[in-house]
Amino acid sequence: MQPGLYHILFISTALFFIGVFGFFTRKNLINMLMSIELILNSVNLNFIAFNKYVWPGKLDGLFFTIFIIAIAAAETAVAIAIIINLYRNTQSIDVESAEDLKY
Amino acid sequence: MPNATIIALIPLLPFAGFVLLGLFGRKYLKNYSGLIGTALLLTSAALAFYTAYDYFFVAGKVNGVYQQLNPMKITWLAFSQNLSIDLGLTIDPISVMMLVVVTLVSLMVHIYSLGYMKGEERFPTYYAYLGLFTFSMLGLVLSSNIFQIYIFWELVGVSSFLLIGFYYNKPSAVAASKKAFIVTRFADLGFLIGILILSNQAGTLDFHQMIATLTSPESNAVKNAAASSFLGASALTWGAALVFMGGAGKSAMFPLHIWLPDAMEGPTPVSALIHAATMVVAGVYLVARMFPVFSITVPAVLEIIAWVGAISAIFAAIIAITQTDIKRVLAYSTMSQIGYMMFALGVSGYGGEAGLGYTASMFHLFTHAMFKALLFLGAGAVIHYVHSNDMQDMGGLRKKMPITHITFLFACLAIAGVPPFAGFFSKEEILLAAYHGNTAIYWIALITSGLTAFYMFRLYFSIFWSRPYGSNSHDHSADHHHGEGGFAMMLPLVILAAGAVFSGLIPFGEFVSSDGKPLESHFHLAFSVAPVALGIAGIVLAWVLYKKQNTIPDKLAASFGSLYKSAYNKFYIDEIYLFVTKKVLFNLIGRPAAWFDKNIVDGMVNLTGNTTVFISEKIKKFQSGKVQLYAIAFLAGVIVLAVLFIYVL
Amino acid sequence: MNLLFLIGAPLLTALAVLLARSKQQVRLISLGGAIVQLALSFALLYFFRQEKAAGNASQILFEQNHTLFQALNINFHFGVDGISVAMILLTSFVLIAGVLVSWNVEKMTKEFYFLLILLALGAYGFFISLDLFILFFFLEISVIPKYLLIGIWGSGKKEYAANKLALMLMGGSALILVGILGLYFLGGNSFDMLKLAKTQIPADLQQVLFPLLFVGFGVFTALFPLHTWVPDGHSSAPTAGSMFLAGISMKLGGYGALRVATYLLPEGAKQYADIIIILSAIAILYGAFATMMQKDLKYINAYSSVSHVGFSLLGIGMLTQTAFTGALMQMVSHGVMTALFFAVIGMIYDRTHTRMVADMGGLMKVMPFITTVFFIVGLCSLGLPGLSGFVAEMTVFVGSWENADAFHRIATIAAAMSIVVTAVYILRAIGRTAMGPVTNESHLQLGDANWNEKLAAIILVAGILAIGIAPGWLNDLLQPAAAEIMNRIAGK
Amino acid sequence: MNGSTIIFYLLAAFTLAFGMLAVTARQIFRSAIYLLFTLVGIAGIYFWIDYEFIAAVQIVVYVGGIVVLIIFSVFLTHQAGEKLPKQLLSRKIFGALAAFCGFALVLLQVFQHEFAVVGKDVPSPTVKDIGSKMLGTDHGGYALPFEVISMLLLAAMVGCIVIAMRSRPEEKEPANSK
Amino acid sequence: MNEFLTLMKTELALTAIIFFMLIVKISGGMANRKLLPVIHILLLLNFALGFFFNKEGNLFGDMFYTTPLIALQKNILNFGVYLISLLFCDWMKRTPHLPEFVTLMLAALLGMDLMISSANMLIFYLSLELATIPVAAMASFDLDKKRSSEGAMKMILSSAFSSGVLLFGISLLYGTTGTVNLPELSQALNGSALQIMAFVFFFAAFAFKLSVVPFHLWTADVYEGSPFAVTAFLSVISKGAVAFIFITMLYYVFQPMLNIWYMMLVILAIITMVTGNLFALRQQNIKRFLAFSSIAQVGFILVGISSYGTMGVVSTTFFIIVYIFSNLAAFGVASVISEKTGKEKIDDYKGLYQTNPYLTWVMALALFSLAGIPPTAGFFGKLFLLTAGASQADYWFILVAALNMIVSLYYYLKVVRAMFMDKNENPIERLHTSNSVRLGLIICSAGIVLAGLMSWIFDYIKSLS
Repeated sequence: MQPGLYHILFISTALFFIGVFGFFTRKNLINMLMSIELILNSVNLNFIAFNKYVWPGKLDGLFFTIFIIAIAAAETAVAIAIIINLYRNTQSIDVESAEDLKY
Repeated sequence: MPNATIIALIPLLPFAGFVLLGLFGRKYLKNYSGLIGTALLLTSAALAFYTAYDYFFVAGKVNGVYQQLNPMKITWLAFSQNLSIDLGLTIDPISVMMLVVVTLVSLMVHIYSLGYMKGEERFPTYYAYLGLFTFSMLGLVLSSNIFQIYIFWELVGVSSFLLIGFYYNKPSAVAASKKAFIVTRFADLGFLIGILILSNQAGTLDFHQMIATLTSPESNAVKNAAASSFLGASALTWGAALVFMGGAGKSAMFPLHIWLPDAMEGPTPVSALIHAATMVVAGVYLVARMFPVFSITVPAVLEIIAWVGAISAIFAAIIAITQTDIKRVLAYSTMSQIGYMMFALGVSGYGGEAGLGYTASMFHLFTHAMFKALLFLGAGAVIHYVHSNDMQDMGGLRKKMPITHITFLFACLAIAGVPPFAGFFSKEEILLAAYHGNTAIYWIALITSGLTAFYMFRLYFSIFWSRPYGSNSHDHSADHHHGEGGFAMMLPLVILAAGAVFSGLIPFGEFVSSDGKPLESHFHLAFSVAPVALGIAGIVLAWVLYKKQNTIPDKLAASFGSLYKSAYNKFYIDEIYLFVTKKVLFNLIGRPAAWFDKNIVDGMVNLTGNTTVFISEKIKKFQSGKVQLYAIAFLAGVIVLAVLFIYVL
Repeated sequence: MNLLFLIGAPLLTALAVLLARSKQQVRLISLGGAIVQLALSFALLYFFRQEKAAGNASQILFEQNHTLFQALNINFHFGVDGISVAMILLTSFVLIAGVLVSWNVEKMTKEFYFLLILLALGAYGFFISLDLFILFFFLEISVIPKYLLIGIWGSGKKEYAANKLALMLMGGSALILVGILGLYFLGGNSFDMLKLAKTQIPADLQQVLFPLLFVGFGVFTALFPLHTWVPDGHSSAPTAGSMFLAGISMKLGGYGALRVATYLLPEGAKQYADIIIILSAIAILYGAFATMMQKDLKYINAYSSVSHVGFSLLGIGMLTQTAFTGALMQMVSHGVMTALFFAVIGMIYDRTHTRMVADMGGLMKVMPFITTVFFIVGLCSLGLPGLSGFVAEMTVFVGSWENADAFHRIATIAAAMSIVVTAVYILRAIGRTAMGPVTNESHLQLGDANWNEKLAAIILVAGILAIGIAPGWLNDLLQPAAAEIMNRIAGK
Repeated sequence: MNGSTIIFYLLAAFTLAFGMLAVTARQIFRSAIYLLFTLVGIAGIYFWIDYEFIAAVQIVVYVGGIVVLIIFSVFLTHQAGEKLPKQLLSRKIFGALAAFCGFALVLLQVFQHEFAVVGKDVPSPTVKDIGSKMLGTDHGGYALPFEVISMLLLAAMVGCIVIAMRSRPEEKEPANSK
Repeated sequence: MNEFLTLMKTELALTAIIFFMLIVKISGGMANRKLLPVIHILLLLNFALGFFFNKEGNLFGDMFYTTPLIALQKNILNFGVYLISLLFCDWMKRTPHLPEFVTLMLAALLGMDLMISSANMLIFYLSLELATIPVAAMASFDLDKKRSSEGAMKMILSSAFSSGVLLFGISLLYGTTGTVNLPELSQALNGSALQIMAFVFFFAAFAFKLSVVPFHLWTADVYEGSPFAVTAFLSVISKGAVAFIFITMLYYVFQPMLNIWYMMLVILAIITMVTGNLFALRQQNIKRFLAFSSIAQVGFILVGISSYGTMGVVSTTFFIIVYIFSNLAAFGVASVISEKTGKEKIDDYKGLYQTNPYLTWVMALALFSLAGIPPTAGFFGKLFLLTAGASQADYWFILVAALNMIVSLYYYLKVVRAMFMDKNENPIERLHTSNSVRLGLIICSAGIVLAGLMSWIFDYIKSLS
């Protein structure tokens, strides 16, 4: 069978939940950021696949992807800045080192 | 038509006294308060006498029948078109008679108290209360509306409460006043419900119309009277019985009598006024006021009235024999005498000869007021002298207090039914009525009359004879600087003694009868033999036993054993009441109610609060501070919502 | 008469109090304001009667309508009928007495008077509102002042009591709110009571809304078993606070239960009348018995309030015109009476520093004026003729008796039994405190009432007597309004 | 099964496998490298469906930018070579469970849905198309998003500068450096 | 006047201020003390500008859409930011990066303005991120406080996760409808199962931003960790903006799914109110307390939104105004105290009335308003929300909401009690407040007292929608 939309959707969904799983289980903040990247990439894949296979006439999906990539960069940058600052304060980038605020 | 203003002034003058003395007495009128009160009452009494004269001899009789007149009526509170509480004045034979009795006795007490209560710190207050009581009693007597009578009924109750508790720093007086109020209040509850039933049946609260409706065979209420509505009795029967319950409470009928002996804690003149002559006969008056209804529509209730009266009469007489507190003896005797009046009404029929009991009852009410007030005032003089209520502390006082002695003797003779004193005539009529009405009651009455003579003379001998005064260590000879009492105290004794002696000669049936038509009283000589003989026998027995100090009474008492003991303890009725109030009301209802409120109702509210806090504490773990768990919750929320809305809803 | 004066006067007084410099100024301004309000309410009575005498037959007088939220159809719609006039009179009486009684409050005087006057403001507004939203607004306005009054100036378990009171009242208003919103949508997007009174709301919806409204207002007026804020709240509050709580706040509930719930939802009222009767009969007896066991004077009066206010609810549940009148009379009567009761208790407490019955005795010797007033109010409470309580209770009884079936009769008799129990606890309380020998020697040193206390007591006693001796004027005020409500229930 | 299909499956397996490794590797540096591979794999898929422009952006921005950023930060936080501490087993199980439930649900829904697949013969957008659309202000133009993202990047930059370039904390707060 | 200039006036003005700030920074900076008044004036001007040239129109080929109502909503946010700049100027004076802070704050505001005006999923998404990422940076502005960094970290990670979910939802929507243009999207929705799921994903992101339970968990931690100004900004401005666009999305875009989102709102509103209240009950830290209370408030907003119709829009908008006044007043007072004494616990507030009566009254007013007690505006706000909600005739739902007001009253009263009634040996000393803070508090108090009674505000909103 010729791989098509559903195959790609499978990949993207799987990637999405791999990212989610990573986000849930990694202890390292930077690792969690990576998981976020996976999630965003899966979304990108979705958009591109839909654009390609279902709505090829317009470029909406494509542009969405481009902008998501840009935002991912900005988000990651800020997140890393915050994490580094946190690291300066706690000397750790373990997510469990930042659990003072609770209940 | 008698002048409404004059009649209205009769109760209003004492009321003015109450307001005046109540507001300003303590500060400004301290020394004059007695005189002011007395003067007002004197005016009031004069007006009452004038009214009586006017009614009986000038204006009251139309075509040989005494009319019921309503010279004034003010709508006080209108519930609906027909149903309203009106304040009105009713003038008919019994109300006029009562006017005279009340103002007369009250006047006597006012005068007497000038001496008796002299030096009392709360002298103005005392007179204010007297004024309030007199006002209420007169208002009660004049009522034209059943709710009006209830209003004054309650006012009488409260003034009685105030006067019994006049010596408020004596715990026993406080307790007695509370008891009097609460017991009569309980009876009034019945009265109130009775009023509601009757007014509902009659569609009016006005006595005149109510009686007219409830006695007219056409009215629905009467037609339904045969049909039972509740516990086998008709609504009307229940209503009438409950109204009587109110009367029984005020008139200290068995078993609602328990407050009366205790009420003797009040100043003695008060006892004379309220607990002998006026207030306690309110129940009798109430029954008499509604007599047509009882007699024509609900004879079953009348039967109850007769039996309650008879039982009270003999019951009280038996207890009276054993009491040593002179005021208590008098109290029980009052109860016994009111029992007489009550059963006289109970055995009476309506109209004509059959209405003899009615007339007799009113007659006895009249004469009894005289001699019983006299007895109390006399007793008051004695107490004033010896500073004690107990017979043990008295004896041999005839020399020290001659006027008191003589008047007291007259009164005793009158109550014992010795001719030609007042009591003889009225009692004779009652016995005659009972004889015709109900034989069993007649025999009870006869025995009671013997007992009455016995205990009254036991009292008399114990106080005035028995032993020379001063032979007992209890006597306080040193205190007797004030002698027998001043003119103020002696004058009423004399006046009342005159009443006790002569009032029996009034042809009462001429004026007061069940249907307004004059009733001729027949004197049956043969018939009076038995009661008079029994009376004499009682006196002689008392003479034997108590003239001289001896041990026979104690021995007798011992031989009667438990009977004596239970009579001495008033047949433990008080204890039963105590049990009901303390154990049942307080412990079985009040305490659980308070507990329930504190623990269950309040508890529910607190539980709600505590549960909220508890849950809040339990779920705090969700806010774990772990950002990954937050994300899991997030995803779980998404999944649950998605599943919910795709598959479930 | 312009009804806005009734809101304006307390508002201005409250603001003036805030601006006052010294405690004495605060007191004088408050007193002045209270006098003005009293005068206004008398003027209202006068004009109302005159208008009625002139033959103005409309149900609501002095109506005025100012748009507030046009979008939601919310208006400052004011107007009074006899009930409102009576309640306004009551409020002004209690206010002036409250101001006088609190003369010696030293702690945060300004705030105290401010809150007190705010309470009155809420009450006035509530009683003249014809718009349910505004009515609710004024009802709610008084919750927080009550909370603060109890919490700051109270005694005993004040924080617990204040919380309980605020939360339970809030719960009540939550129910009311839902009911009002229901009415709003069913009545064609209108909060206007007059308009709603002309709308036919389907019976099944009335059945849903009525309990919400009635129970909601019932919380305010101590409907069994939602009365539990009453004892704690009343007994912890400062004197004037208790006076207001029992004297006016509870009346807000009664007024609402009748004027809003019953009047606007007659079918619902019929549906639930039996339950109301049962609950109120329980409240009457149960309150009375619970009172019997209390040892603290304030608790005694608080529980007895539960019992007395039960008569109001009973009257409402009986659904007859006379019973309605009686219920309303009971509200007015109880308002004056209980305010006086609390005032007296406050006076005693100020002197003896105890409210425990057992710690007192023979006070009559020490403070004759106060105990005399205590007597009067006690007698009023147990329904002595000539005092207001009697008139109200009797009217309720007579009205109740118009229902001819056994259920109503038994309920009435059960309620009537409370008059005996009332006598028991009132006489016990009076007997123990005022009568008997002086048990505590130090009490002999105490003085009688001050001028302000005397004045307060006299004003309230005058109120009691005015109703008790000549109830006709009150009856004339209330009866036509009750008739109007009855007409709607009867479907005329 | 033709070549393109095989390539696709290879790409898919490559991407998913490295994705899995990226989120499970015990060493953070390796993890970053695996992420890199995954991203490259995705770029490959873009190539495979003829979206070269996106593929290029993917490589440039992700591989060249973000992953480098991440690796920098790994070095900055001195964690490169160390093994990461183990996560709690329960967390792993729950995380896996939640993720799997979500995965199953989404997959089920996606596969149940009939997308109106048009086919592959539509020409892929050219860079010229993209460029002209990107700055177009009329209907279908993306000028505004372009402005917005520039603003966003500016803000992010300012934020990063402030946060990351703060003055030495050591002399101020020795308490926190435990 | 050029349409571009008038329709986007707020956005342009904000951009101008942002650039002005950057220029100030780059050119060597100004002392905070001097800069702050300038900022105040600029923001006030911006606010004033919001009143003019309001009309309906599209820009950028349907990507940007505005109406007078939207302009008003933007201006409400402008006003809120102005108030924040007043109320928290003590902290701002202290911060070493004032121009940057203002830049970030205004960038976020710009994002919100664009978000409200967006007519396209892409622009919506971008502006949402623009409204979020700078705030995360701002949350970390207490640079050497660990809590601040921790909060910022939680915020950025959570929001990244949530935008991942959001994007996944959007991608599916795009896949099923082929468009990201909102009006077209609305036309193309057909309610298939996949669309419902996509909608849930999409909805979750909103719920996250609005702190709807169970998507709220980040809220309290971030609020507690962040500087007061940021907490206030998050809790008031961002929430308001999201609520506005949320309404637009639900009412106009997802209108075909009315039944679904109505039920969803009902369920979530109840859970949110209950949970928010239960958590707020036991909080000691004032910020955290206000965080949970604001979660409960969101529950009420959802009640209002659940009524599909004008009432929903109007009452929510009105409530946001009231909420800005009330919540900012509360945060303002708390911040004054925290700034001067470092105390943030409710227990520390005991006896506050003895020393600081005015602050106490402002705080009490704010809390009463939040609790919905008359005569404060909160009463009206809340009541209108419930009125709106009741229009669907689900009375039990309204009843649950109304009963929740009791619980919330309980904990608001807890603070009131601490301030007014509890005794304290050493209460917070008498505090001096600067003029700007005072002005801010006065504006807030006046707003709290008057906003409800000035009915024209409400009628005006109604006339716009």
